[in-house]
Amino acid sequence: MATGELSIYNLVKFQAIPPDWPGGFWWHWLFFTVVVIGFVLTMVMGVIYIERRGMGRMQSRLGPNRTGPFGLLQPVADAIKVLLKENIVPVAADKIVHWLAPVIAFAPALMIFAVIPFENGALLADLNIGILYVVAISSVSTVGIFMAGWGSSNKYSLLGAMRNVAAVVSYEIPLVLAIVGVVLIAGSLSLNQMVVAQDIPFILLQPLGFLLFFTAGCAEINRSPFDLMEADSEIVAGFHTEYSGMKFAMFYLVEYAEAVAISAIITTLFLGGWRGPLLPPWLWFIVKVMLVFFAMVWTRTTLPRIRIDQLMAFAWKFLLPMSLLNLFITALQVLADWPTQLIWAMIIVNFAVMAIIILIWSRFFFRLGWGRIEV
Amino acid sequence: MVIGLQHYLILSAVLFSIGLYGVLAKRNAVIILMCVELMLNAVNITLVAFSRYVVPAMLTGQVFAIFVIVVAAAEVAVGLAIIFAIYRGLEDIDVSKINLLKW
Amino acid sequence: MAVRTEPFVLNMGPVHPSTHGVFRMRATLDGEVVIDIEPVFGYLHRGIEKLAEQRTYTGITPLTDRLDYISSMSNNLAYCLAVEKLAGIKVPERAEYIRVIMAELQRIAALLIAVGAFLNDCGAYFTPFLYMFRERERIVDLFEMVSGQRLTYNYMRAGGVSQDLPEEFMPALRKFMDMMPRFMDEYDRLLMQNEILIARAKGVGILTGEQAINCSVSGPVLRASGVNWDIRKADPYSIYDRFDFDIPTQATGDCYDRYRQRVEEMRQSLRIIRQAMEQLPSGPVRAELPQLIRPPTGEAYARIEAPKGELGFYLVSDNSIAPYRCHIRPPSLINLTALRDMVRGWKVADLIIIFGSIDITVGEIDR
Amino acid sequence: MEIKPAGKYIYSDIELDREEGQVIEDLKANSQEPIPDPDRWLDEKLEQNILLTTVDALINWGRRSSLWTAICFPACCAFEMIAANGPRFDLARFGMEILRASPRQADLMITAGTLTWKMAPNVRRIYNQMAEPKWVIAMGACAISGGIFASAEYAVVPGYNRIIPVDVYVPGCPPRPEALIYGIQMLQQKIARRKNIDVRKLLER
Amino acid sequence: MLTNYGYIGLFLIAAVLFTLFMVVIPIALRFLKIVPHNPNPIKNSIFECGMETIGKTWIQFNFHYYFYALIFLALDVLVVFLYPWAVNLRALGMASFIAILILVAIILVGYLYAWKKKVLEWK
Amino acid sequence: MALAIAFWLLAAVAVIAALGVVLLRNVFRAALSLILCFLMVAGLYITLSADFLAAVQILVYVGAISVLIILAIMMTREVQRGSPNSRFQIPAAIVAVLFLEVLILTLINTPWQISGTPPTAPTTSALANSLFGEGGYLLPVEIAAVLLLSAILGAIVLAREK
Amino acid sequence: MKFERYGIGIAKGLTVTIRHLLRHPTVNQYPEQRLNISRRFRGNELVWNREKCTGCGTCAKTCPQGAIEIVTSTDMTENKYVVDKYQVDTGYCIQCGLCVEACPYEALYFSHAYECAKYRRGELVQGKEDMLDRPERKVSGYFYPDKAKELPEQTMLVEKVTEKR
Ligand code: SF4
Ligand code: SF4
Ligand code: SF4
Repeated sequence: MATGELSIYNLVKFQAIPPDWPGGFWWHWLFFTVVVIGFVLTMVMGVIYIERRGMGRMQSRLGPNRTGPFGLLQPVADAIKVLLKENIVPVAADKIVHWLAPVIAFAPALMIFAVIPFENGALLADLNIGILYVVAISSVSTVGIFMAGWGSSNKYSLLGAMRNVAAVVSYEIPLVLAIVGVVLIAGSLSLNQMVVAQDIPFILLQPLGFLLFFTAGCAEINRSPFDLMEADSEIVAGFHTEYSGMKFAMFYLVEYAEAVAISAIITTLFLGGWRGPLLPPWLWFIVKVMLVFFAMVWTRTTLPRIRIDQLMAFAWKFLLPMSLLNLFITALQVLADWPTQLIWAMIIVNFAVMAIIILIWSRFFFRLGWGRIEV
Repeated sequence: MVIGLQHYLILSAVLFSIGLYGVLAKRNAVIILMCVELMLNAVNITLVAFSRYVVPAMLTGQVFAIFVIVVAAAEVAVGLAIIFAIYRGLEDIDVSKINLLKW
Repeated sequence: MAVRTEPFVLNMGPVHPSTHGVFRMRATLDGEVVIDIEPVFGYLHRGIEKLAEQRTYTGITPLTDRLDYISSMSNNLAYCLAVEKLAGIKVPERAEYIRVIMAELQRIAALLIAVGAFLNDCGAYFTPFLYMFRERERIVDLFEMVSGQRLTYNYMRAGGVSQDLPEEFMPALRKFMDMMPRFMDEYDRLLMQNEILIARAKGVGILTGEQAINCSVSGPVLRASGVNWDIRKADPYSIYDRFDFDIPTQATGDCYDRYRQRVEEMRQSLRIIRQAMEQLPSGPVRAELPQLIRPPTGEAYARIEAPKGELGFYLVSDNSIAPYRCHIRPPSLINLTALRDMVRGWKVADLIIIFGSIDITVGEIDR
Repeated sequence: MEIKPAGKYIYSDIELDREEGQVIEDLKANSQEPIPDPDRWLDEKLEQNILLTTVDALINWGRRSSLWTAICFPACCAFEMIAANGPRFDLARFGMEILRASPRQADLMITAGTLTWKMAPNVRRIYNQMAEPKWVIAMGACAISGGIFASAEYAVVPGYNRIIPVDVYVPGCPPRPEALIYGIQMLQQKIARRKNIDVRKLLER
Repeated sequence: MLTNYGYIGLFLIAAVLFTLFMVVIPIALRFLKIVPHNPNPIKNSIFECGMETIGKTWIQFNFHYYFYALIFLALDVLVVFLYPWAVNLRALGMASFIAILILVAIILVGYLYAWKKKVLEWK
Repeated sequence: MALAIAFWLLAAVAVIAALGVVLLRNVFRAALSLILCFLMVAGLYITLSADFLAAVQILVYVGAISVLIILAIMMTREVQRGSPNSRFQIPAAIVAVLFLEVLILTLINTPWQISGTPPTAPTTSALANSLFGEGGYLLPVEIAAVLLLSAILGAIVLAREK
Repeated sequence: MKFERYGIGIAKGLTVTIRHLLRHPTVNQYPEQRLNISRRFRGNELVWNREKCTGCGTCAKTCPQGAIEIVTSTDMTENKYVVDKYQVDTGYCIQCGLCVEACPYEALYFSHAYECAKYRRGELVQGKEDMLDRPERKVSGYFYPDKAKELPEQTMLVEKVTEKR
């Protein structure tokens, strides 16, 4: 391909647009941009509703039920209110950084959804480095959050931001290594390809990988029990202590958008994405995402928060060795070319291996809970 | 306008020179480290551009770029460690004050 | 630690979600590590001791309600005991039993709050706190039935209690007694063996028995450090010598032990209530007293085992209708003296849970 | 690790305390009179065109359906406040379960408890730092008039309305959770009648 | 392939514009007097539990994160090698598996050294 | 055409960001500027059909190296204006400009052998082949690992308190 | 401490919360459903019986707050006190109940109401007319057991057995 002739029109012709979508490049782009942004916003609202209602019920309360039917409009009311709140920028703050932080934190969260398939082939861009792209782009969010903590010039914020950096630094590796297991089986980095390859959900073939990914994912986006960076009872509101109005709402949105993103990735990688009987694929996808998110709500309601040094120790001394072991065991299995008829045996073997590894590792190598420093 | 190899090379040269200026003119050791990263990036652009335009089928440039990234990572790690070592002694990271090796 | 960094001063409080009211800690941190901490209080100094000097002996009871506001009944009891000692009043039998039932119910309610707040400080997003609040609500219902208020009961009077129990009370109490052990089991299932909680709380903030005695700490905090000291046994007041109950103690005195200690004490309280319910006699509930009590000149100190520790009232009378001096020994304040030793060298997160495990009420500290 | 004795880093306590005392004395001297209640809206008539009224209604609906509470729980009333949040009365039904530790994100301050002069500058500061629009509910006798402690004048502020404007007064010591919820509903009615878009003022500019 | 990146690039621009738009709406509404804006010195000062901040806010921080970040960096670079290998494992065969095993083992020596020297413990 | 637009856009932002790194006085903003520059370079890789490398660029540079640098910024006393120039500012500028001129002259005057073949499409597996496959760069890979290892060890030894 | 319980404790906790999800919540939806409050409820207002009151002023004397303000004058014709002013500041009263207990002529009760929030501080002061014992005002049974009998029985949370296992 010679360089110069690459006009947009040629671009369109050069590679066919996914077959299901008539129209052109622009139509495809426009359609999916609107769909993705709409999907994220509605999902976030739905997810906030689920969290507040579900958590309420688990705490033997009701949760919001007055605004609209069953309280369904509660997120809308929150949105309106928060949109119309005053915007405060502290004088001492680094103003540009303070303003840009929500943008830089939110845009990557939105970008993740560009490669997640809602149906077979129905996605904005089927990159062939899909999952790597997700991992890479999500690390940009950290920068946004650190900017927020730094730019506010507040000690609590800075503490929260530092904790966030610490958490991301520790949990990125187990997260990425857990993905490698799936990549090994699927033999592709494209998310669509991965779903296509899942004749049985990978959670059965990769139980350990799933556990690792779920834990590390929760930690990476600071869901409980790893929600140290905005630990209410310790450092007020963490990195967004100084944020008000719409900019605060953006962080709120980021938090939930990332939660949805992690749920969507788990769905895609481990739960068979849009695949499922009876229901239309996109509905399956949404249902699975909601289920995964519900699991997060469930743990959040139940578990206490862990301490920063334990957070780090858990990542470095438990998750990391686990994920490496998982990686090599999976690689061996792939190399051994397990016959497809015996897949059920492989499932059993994998679960057994998981149980044994966790047992042994936690029995002999892993300790938690030191802490005091002589002052 | 057709974008060719030379465009990339010139861009890379510009970035490299900016990095060079930073390394020479700055006093803060962290900034100097950042400028070194900038220079390494500029080199990477060159490598990838060569790979794309000169030997598109072989990807040697890209492989090389990966190694450069590895080197860059090692460089940052050790560089920062040195900065901390200096900081521990001097409580500052101003390179113009580091004259321990001068008698 | 490679490089010495600057310690910095951080205000925790007065308006902070987990300082249990308006308590302020000026903490010096190095990164996440607490180097030093200086409690600053007085943000809720309401002059209770001073106000007491201007009020009649009956009029002070509402003030005591607001001392440790999550255990008003115990405060009432301690105060009434002091007045009775001062004036030599004999309390009717039935009133004694009612008082014991109330005081023990109040202990359960207060310990529920203490445990719930502690778990909340550990970061269990409100769930245990709300569950325990639900059970406290059941107790509060009972209190409301007898006294007509939900928080500041003002129920006990010198020489008895203000009114007899309504007849609906006993069946309701019996139902509650049947229910409560099951709920306690449920809480134990919820978090008692939770790995994260154990990792967070075990070995954290150890207060040895010796240290505890030196700081004159009392109540569950003391007993969690392995010291068997309970005023109900050591210096029985009211009619506690008639009941059969144990004083549980723990071994190490860390945060987890303090949590376990409180749970155990709730179970013992249930035992006491059950015995008191069986033995409850009938008869008058209030001694015949003049409207305004004028105790003879003298002084008296009465102490009880309140949910948080030893609560004492020291009254001096000059034979007028108001005390000459009223001094209160609040357990929270004295227990707090151990805080600085316990938190130095731990992380910010530990600071919060150690503080939570001491279980203070600011109303009592500042008075 | 070796850490130098703490005294070196803590700023001189006595100085700090003296400064704080000065602030408190100033505040005390300046707030002897209660701030008038913001009740002018009670007599005002609503006269606006239909479109804007609808917009107003929407905005007010949003604002009153999600009142997030700032944390300001000095004393006993706090427990009734928590009880209202708890499983029996559940303020969450009104979308209010979110307690915001940072005043920047809160709309409503429920002043549950006694205010002492030492605390007063902090409360005023927190109120000031809340983002507008913001409201205050004075809960309990102490918050209204100093209540049982009003005669300890040296320590207790006789009512929050010396320090910050109060929108709704809920009497009681402490008020029942229902009474608090009733007060919150009164506040919601107040918000519902708020005028957000003043056409005349816009045109004048 | 480039089409897809065209989508991504345009989507990036759209996403950034969208977020910027969201952040800027309140400022636009401020001129309609719907969003209040009454700054004052106290409101614009820093929140620290209702007290004035003591000392400066951009503190120099405890430095323990560095070691974690260091190992993180090394492993992140390792991941760079792992991904292409994982995609192509079936074609590459056993030899590459052993190569990767050695690669990981080498990096793990550093990791174990760090563990041994207790820099992975937060003190 | 699209590529041209993309290139000019990315290149312009990259150069501005790079200038920001050296010119901004606030160290933190300089670091942010550097991150922006890294991102733009990743974009440039994509225009060069090196998609895997672009992802790696973001992963390693934005995700890891910048985090390290941000941590290092905590060492700076006065972050707001912590990036002063040294005495050599003017000589440094002269050196840089001269160097740039020489480079550009060479670049323009060299006849590059440009091959017309289109770039390899999915770079990931091709890269895997050339890294781990037959006759690939297996040994350099292991050596790179050793380099990293020595970096870790060295850094720990240097930075750890004795 | 060794990490040797392999998450059994966590799993147990999770079952408790999920079981609560299926239970009926204990919420009382206040504006629609109302609890029957205690028969002895110390309401947020006082009710005063003009006929029974002799103007003796005991209530004002007993009140630890001094929240009751009473002004009387002598009516020579009927040889008794006339209460000119009887005023309680409900924003100042702490509902301690001492005045009700002290009134020798059973002229003072607590009301059974709690919805007393006001927009203005001034409206909280109850004058003579506001306090009158009108038939529509429910009177609390605090210290008046016979009055308590007429009131509905209190709703107790212990009656609500939702905790099926
Ligand atoms: S009004 Fe009563 S319950 Fe409320 S804070 Fe004051 S004294 Fe305590
Ligand atoms: S209830 Fe108590 S405070 Fe209120 S008027 Fe009666 S005696 Fe006074
Ligand atoms: S005590 Fe009773 S009779 Fe006497 S003035 Fe008061 S209300 Fe009237």
